[in-house]
Formats: sequence, structure tokens, C-alpha cells
Amino acid sequence: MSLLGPLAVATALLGAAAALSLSVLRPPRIVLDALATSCAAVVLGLTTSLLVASGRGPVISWFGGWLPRRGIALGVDFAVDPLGAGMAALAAALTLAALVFIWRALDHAHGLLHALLLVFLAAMVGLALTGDLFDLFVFFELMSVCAYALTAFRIEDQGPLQGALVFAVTNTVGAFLVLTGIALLYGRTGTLNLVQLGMTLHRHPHPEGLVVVAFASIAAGLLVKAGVAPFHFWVADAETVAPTPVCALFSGVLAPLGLYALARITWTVFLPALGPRASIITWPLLAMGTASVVIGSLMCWWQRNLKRQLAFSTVAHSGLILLGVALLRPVGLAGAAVYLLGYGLIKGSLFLSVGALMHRFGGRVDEDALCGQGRGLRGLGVLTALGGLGLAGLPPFAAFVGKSMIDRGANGPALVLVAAAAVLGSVVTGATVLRVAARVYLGLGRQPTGAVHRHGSRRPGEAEPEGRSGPVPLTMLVPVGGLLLAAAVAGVAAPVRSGAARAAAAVAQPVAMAQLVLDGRPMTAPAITVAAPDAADWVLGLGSAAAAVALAGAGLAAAAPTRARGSRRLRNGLRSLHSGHPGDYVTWIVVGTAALGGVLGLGLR
Amino acid sequence: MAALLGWALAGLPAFGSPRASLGILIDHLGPSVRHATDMVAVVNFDARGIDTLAEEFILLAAATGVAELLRRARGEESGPAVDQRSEFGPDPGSEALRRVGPALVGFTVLLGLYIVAHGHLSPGGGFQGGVVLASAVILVYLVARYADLRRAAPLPAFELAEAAGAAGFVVVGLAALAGGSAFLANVLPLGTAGQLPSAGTIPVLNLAVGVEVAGGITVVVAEFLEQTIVLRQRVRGRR
Amino acid sequence: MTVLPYAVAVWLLLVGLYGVVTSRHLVHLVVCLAVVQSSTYVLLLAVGYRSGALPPVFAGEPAHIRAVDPVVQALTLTDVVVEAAVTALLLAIVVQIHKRFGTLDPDRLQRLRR
Amino acid sequence: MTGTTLFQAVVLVLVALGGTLVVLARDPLRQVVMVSAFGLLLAVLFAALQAPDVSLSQVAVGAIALPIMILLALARIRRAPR
Repeated sequence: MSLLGPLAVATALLGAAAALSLSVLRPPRIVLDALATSCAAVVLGLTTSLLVASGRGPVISWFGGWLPRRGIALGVDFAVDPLGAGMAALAAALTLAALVFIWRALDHAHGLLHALLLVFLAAMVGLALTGDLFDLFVFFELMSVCAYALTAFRIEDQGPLQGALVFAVTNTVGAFLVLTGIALLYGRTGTLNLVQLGMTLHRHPHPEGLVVVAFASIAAGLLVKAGVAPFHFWVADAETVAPTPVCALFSGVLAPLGLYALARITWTVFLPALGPRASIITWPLLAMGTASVVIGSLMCWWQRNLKRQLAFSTVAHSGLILLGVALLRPVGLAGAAVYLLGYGLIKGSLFLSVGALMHRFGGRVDEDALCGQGRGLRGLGVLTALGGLGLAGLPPFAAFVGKSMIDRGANGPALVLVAAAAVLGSVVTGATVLRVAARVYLGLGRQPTGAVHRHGSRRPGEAEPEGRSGPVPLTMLVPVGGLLLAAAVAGVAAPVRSGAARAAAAVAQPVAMAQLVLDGRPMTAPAITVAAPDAADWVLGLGSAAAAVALAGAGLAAAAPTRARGSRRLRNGLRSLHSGHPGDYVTWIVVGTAALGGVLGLGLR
Repeated sequence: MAALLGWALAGLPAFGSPRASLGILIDHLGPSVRHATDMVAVVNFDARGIDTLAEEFILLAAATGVAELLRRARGEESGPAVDQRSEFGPDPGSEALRRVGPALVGFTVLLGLYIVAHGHLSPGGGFQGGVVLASAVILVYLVARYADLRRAAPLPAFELAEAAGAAGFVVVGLAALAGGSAFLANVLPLGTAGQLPSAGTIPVLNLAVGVEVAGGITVVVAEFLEQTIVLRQRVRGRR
Repeated sequence: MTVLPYAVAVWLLLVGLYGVVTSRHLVHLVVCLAVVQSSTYVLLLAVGYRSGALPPVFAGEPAHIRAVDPVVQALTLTDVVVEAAVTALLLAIVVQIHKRFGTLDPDRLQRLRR
Repeated sequence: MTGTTLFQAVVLVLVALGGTLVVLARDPLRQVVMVSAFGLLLAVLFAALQAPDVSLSQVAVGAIALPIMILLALARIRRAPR
């Protein structure tokens, strides 16, 4: 019986309640900052020790002491393996960085923002640790509600409201889809515990329509959160307008958590349920992942708004991680986990560096408006460039290690697809960051025309008066650098790689896992080793980093956006799809869910 | 989509005859293990207490979001809230309302408290009772002079109640943890089934939820109310 | 009767989604979302219903009477609270949108943004 | 078909109809009335499905709190100068 998991959630929730009560008294800002930051630090400590503890075997704790009776789960449990604990620790680390970052930003932030951020943290930790399907849904909703409120935080502009509306409507529809799937599964099995669901469905060897449709609706709901095409439309609208430190959380943990939950449910419930037919879910997921990589990369490259670029790169990288999950092999899953860790840290750092830029230049986020403005900010420039290279897959950042592991999980045509998509996604999104870094910090490339340069291009709803044109304080640089450093350390440290591999191998043994959770029978973790990246991986990693530099150079060299008519038509077409109309987006969700279910159903025949 | 769902539903057991499930087990276990008579309360506040904890914080987060959204907007467009009643709601001077109002409010408060207190015994509980309590407060807002009321029972007080209720739930859970049991374990004496103090922590948690929900719903509705009132001021100022 | 409750749940889901997709007024859209959500209530409760059973509240009676599934009811209860919370937040956003954009028609909103 | 089942069937059909009317009511004010009625119908259905706890919360949320919030939001919107 471990206290760590419940304690982590309880700490964050209590901190939130305290921040909310304090805000009534209007205390000096520093009190709230200190309270929230120390809370997040404690949660980071708790989740990290949980990560260490779970390395010795899954950590189970049953709430209220409702232990299973005769192998039947009665209550709700936290079943923590290194994957879940790692996600929780990532969430805590990014929240801590964001909280430190806002010490000197968001002047009008009072206790409400701190309270919302801490509840958000609690929800993410709970979602990562839980072993119960409905509990997962509740934490999922908790996380979403905080996210909607945080998106609309700056109501002075039109953009945040529009973004929050689209975000809330699409994700609420997604949540209903998840809940419908849960109701179907409960009606079929009479249980909500993940491992027990898997075992109960496993005993009926002929998977039926219900299982497939439940999978389709749960997967669709989670993929909405993950921002995978064709469910990704809200991402750009929300991540362009939310306060930048919050965007770091959305991009670095919220979207990955959707994929984490999908992976967890797929491996624990649906792979045992589908048995030998499980391979039917591989190709639909691979297709969606590839589509996300392509759409996300292209849209990212074409944007001029710094935050919108990073938002579309979220879409691309979510697709990439989904590819690792979709292979349905332990090595792929372990690779996806390592990639996710590295990506989340780098992405958080990049969003925070954009936030620092906006702080320095009175909220300007347009690439053209900022051209050459950052010449004095060497430190920030170097960190941004390093982040871009890390995104492109430069060793030794963890994203590089994860990508090489994902490739090892594939073979045949899937390998070609996965490897190509991984290169495309990381090179293009990395190159975009490098292009921006060269223009903003070095003043290279096309010079903007007068008016834009003077006043910045504040298209309504796009720019944000977040900053106050001061120098970049140390409290902003430290989180940016710290997250990058963590991403590099995670890439070098061998325990990360081997731990992820062991955890993935354990997840791949649902029967042993179920016996551990329900009967308390100890499970022997199977030995699985993943070789360190070899020479070929290094060549590929260095190659894609070089390709990103070259592409960024090409982007700078192009004097004006002269493109072939075909590409322009493609660009306009893609842009018009991202209409900002909630009705359109919901249509895509419905069509996507139906298509996913239909393809799976045909596969089952 | 319809066809798919239809196909899925064919896999469900026929309506009215579910297979053996967790719920049936709880029906059998609940009375003996927890000395409560309302099994839904046993599930909500004991076996799946963590769900309810998260659910309370969903409400808290939403109320915080609503307050954030509507309050800042208010701050930027008007001065202090003055009484402005004639266009909306009953006239505060209305004799009939003055007489009936307090009785009505008193009755609603009693009803709310009753529902909260009997959550583990009969249908109802912290959430339902909390909504009733909040509606009592709203009733006061409607009946009494708004400005007087803001002075007597300011909105921050309800925000505090909301936070305190939510924190109370966590503290009860942590207390069990400190006592060496699991988080949210039912550590209080169970008492006799059917009596008001029975079922251990379930009524305590119900109370915490009642306070939280009453505070939260009051904050939300009052924020919406203030929106209409502030606006009226502006319209009038322009005439 | 064996499928009617499920059919009603599916109908509510589809008709609500239709409303969301075709809505010309954001308040209407939010209300349609509530209809979609009510489909999950019906589905959950239908899944746990046992014919001829009593509510899972044992007021003084011996505990071995046939009762319906309390777990789905607890889940639905949670769901109802979630709906209240999400709807309140959405309505607050909608009110603000009206203040900033001066319209609540998603089509005109979209044009204004460009 | 017993009396209970018949009652449940009737309420179910009414709920389906009510949901449709809510969606089809394009005038927000009329919709508020519909929502309130739909909320009550759902509460009746839940009671018929032996779920008194859920029925009570549905009355509180669906038939009272939700319509009040919508009404207040609409009042705000209607009075706002364009």
C-alpha cells in the first residue's frame, strides 16, 4: 500500500483550495506564487519518488481500503507503473516551470490562476496514475474544465474567447464519446477496473461489434485531446491564444496525456479483448498518425505566428507518438514513452521561450514583426536554437533516443512509413523553430516591410498584451534552460531507456498485471533490453538535425513566399479547413469516429 | 454512426436483465460493510470517493473559471454595484414578498440541510442538498435589497465556503491516511444502520460536498446575476 | 422494450450532435451539448436497470431484496454535476463572446475573425 | 407488458421527443422552456428507472439551475447594446 500517489493528488488539490481561499484576502502576489510553486515542487518530489518506487514493480493503492474480493475489484485503484509515474512527473515538472515563469509575468494574475493551475496539475497526475476507467474519465474532465478556464484567461481580446469556445465544445463532445464507450463496456462486463475489463473481455474469445465500437468511441474521444488528425482542429485555435505558460502545459503534457491514456486503455483492455485480431487497429491508427504528421508539419512551416507554429507542431508530434503506440509492440511503446518525455520537455521550453520574447517585446508574436529584434538576447536565442535542434532529433536529446526505439518496433511497410513520417515531422517542425530563431535573434532572412516592423502586426485575436516590454528576467530563463537540460539528461541516462522498456514489457503482459492488481500475486518483470542507439541511429539523428538547419536556411533564403500554384492551393485548402467554426470541427469528429469504427468493423469481418 | 452504435448495442444484454456486475455486489455488501441504507451514497462517498473528490473540484474549477470570466469583464465597465431593481425581478419594497420571503428562505434552508444530512440514508445528499441551499441564497438575493445583501453576505464568503468544503473532503481523506489507513478510508465508527450518525465518514463527506456545492453554485449564479444588473446600470446611465 | 432505452440514448446522441453541427446561435449550441450529454445518462441507467427491482435504498428492510445497480447511478450523478459545471463555464464564455464580437452566430463569428 | 414497463416506455418516447424539440427550437427563449420541460421529463424517467438520487439531482440541475443560467445569460445578451 503506497501513499505517494494519493498524496500527490491531495497535495495539489489542497494547494488549490488554499490559493482560492487566499485570493479572497487579496494578499501580495508573492504569497500566492510561493504557495503554488512550493506545492508543485512537493508534487514533483512525490511523483519522482513514485517513479523510483515503481521501477521495482507496479505500485498499487486502493482508495478507501476497498481491496478486491475474490479477484473482483470493488473500489478504485491507482496502479502505477513507470510509464504512469513518468507522465505524472513530467506534468509536475512542466507545471513547476510554468509557475516559476509566471512570477514575473501575467501581472493581473491573482489566486484564481494559481488555483486553476494546481487543480490542473492534480488532474493530470490522477489521470496518469489511475487504474480505473471511470476514474480516468473524471480526471480527464477535471483536466479539461481547468484547461477551458485557463484558455479564456485573457478575456480582453477576442481570440482567447473564440479559442476557449472551440476547445470546450470539441473536447466536450470527445468526453461524451469516451463516456459512451465506458457505458458500453460496463454494460457488457459489469466492471470499470482496467485490468479486470481486459480479463473479462479476454474470456470471450469472439470479439464483437460492441468491443470495436467502444474502442472507436473511446479512442476518438482521447485523440481529440491528443490533437491527432482529423480531431486536431481545436489545437491551433486554443494554443495560439491561451497564456503562453499555459500553452507549454497544453502542448507538453495535455496532448501527450491523451495519447498516454489511449495507450494504457488499448494495451490493458482492448488488446486482451481482441486477442489475435488486435492487429486490425494498427493501420487505422498509423494512417491517422501519418496524416497528423503531414498536416501538422506543413501548417507549422507556413505560419508566421510563433505560437501557432508551435501549436501545429503539437499536432505533428502527437501523430509521431501515436505511430509508436499503433505498432502494438513493447519496443514501440517504450520508444513512444521516451519520445514523449523528451518532446514534452523540449516543447515546454520552446513555448516558455516564446513567452519570454513576448514579455520582452510587449506581446508581439509575429515572426515578421520580431525580425532582428532579439539581437541582444543571446542566451534566449541559443536556448531556442537548441530546442529547435532537439525537436529535429539531435542527439543526445531524449526525442532522438525515443525515435530510434520506435523505429525498432516496426518492420516491413510499417517501418518505411514510420521512419519517413518521423523524419518529416521532426525535420520540418525543427526547421521552423530554427528559421524563427535565425530571423528573430540574428536578423537573417527577408526583412519585413516598414509598417509591420514599427508597430508589430497585431491582427485582432492573434497578438496578446501579455508582456510589458521589460528585460527578460532570470525567473524566465531558468525554466527555459532547465527543461532543455532535463530533456538532454533524459536522453543520456540509461535508466530512462531501460526503465521504459521494462515498463512497456510489463504492460504487454495483461494477465500477470491483472493477477498482481486483483489477487496481489507478485509479477516477475520480464527481461527486455533495448540496445542503446547505434551508429546508424546517430547518423540519422545528426542527419535530420543537419537537414533541419538546411531547410531553415532555405526558408530564410526565399526572398518572398513565391510558391508553385499547386502548393499555394494546398495551403489555402488546408487553411480553410481550420475555420474556427465549432460546428465544422464537431462534424469532423463525428465523421472521424464513424470512419474509425467502420474501418475496424470491416477489419473484424 | 447510427448503424455503428446500433451494432454495438446489439452486444449489450437486454434491458432489465444485466449480467452479474459490480453494482449487484455493492448492493449485497454495502449494508453490512458500511451500515448505510443508500447504496448510491456508499458508491459515491466511499468505494468511489476519489471520483466524487475530482467531481467536486470540477465544480470548483468551473466556478472559478466563471468568476474569472465574468468578474474581470465587470471590473472594466462599471463602478460599484448599486441597487437597481425596478426592471428585473420583484421590487424589494413589495410587502407580500417581504413577508413571505423570509419564511420561504427559511424553509428552503431547512430542506437543504435535511437533504445533506440524510444523504447516507435516503435519496439525496451533499450535491442535491447543496443546490437547494444555493437556491435559498439566490432567493435572498432576489428578495432582499441587493446592495444590503452584498454587505451582509459578500460573494467572497461563498467562495471561501466553496474552497473550504472542497478542502474538507481532501482533509477527511488525509486524516485516514494519517491514521494509517488508505486515502479516503472510512475510519469513523459505523454506528447503527438507519440512524442519522452512522456509516462513518459518509455523512461527513456529504456535509463537505454540501458546503462546497452551495458555495460554488451561489458564486456561479450570482456572477450571472451581476452581469444583468451591471448592464442595466450602464443602459440607464446613457438615458 | 428490450432495445427501446438504448435506441432512445442513440437518438438523443445523434439529434444533439445534429443540433451542435447546424447551430446558428451559441446558446442554442450549448443547450444541444446538454442534450448529447443526456444521452449518456439514459444509456448508463438503462445498462444498470433490472426489471422488477427496487431502488438501491434499503430503508430498514432486509438487505437482500432485488435492487438495481447503484454504481451506474453514482456514475450518472457524477455526470450530471459535470454537465452543470461545463455548461456554466460555456455560458460564461458565450456571454463574453457576445460582448466582444457583438454576435452569437458561429458563421458570422468566423467571418469577423478573419 | 406490465404497468411499470408501459410507463417506462411512454416516458422514454417522451424523452426522445423532448430532446428533438429542444434541438429544433431555434429561438433561445423558447428553447429555455423546452429545456426545462426536457429536464423534468428526464427526472421522471430516472425515477421510473428506480434511480431516485439521480432524479433529484436532475430536477435540481436540469429543470432549475440550467434554465436559470441560460435565462440569465440570455437576459445579459438581449440587453447588450450592439
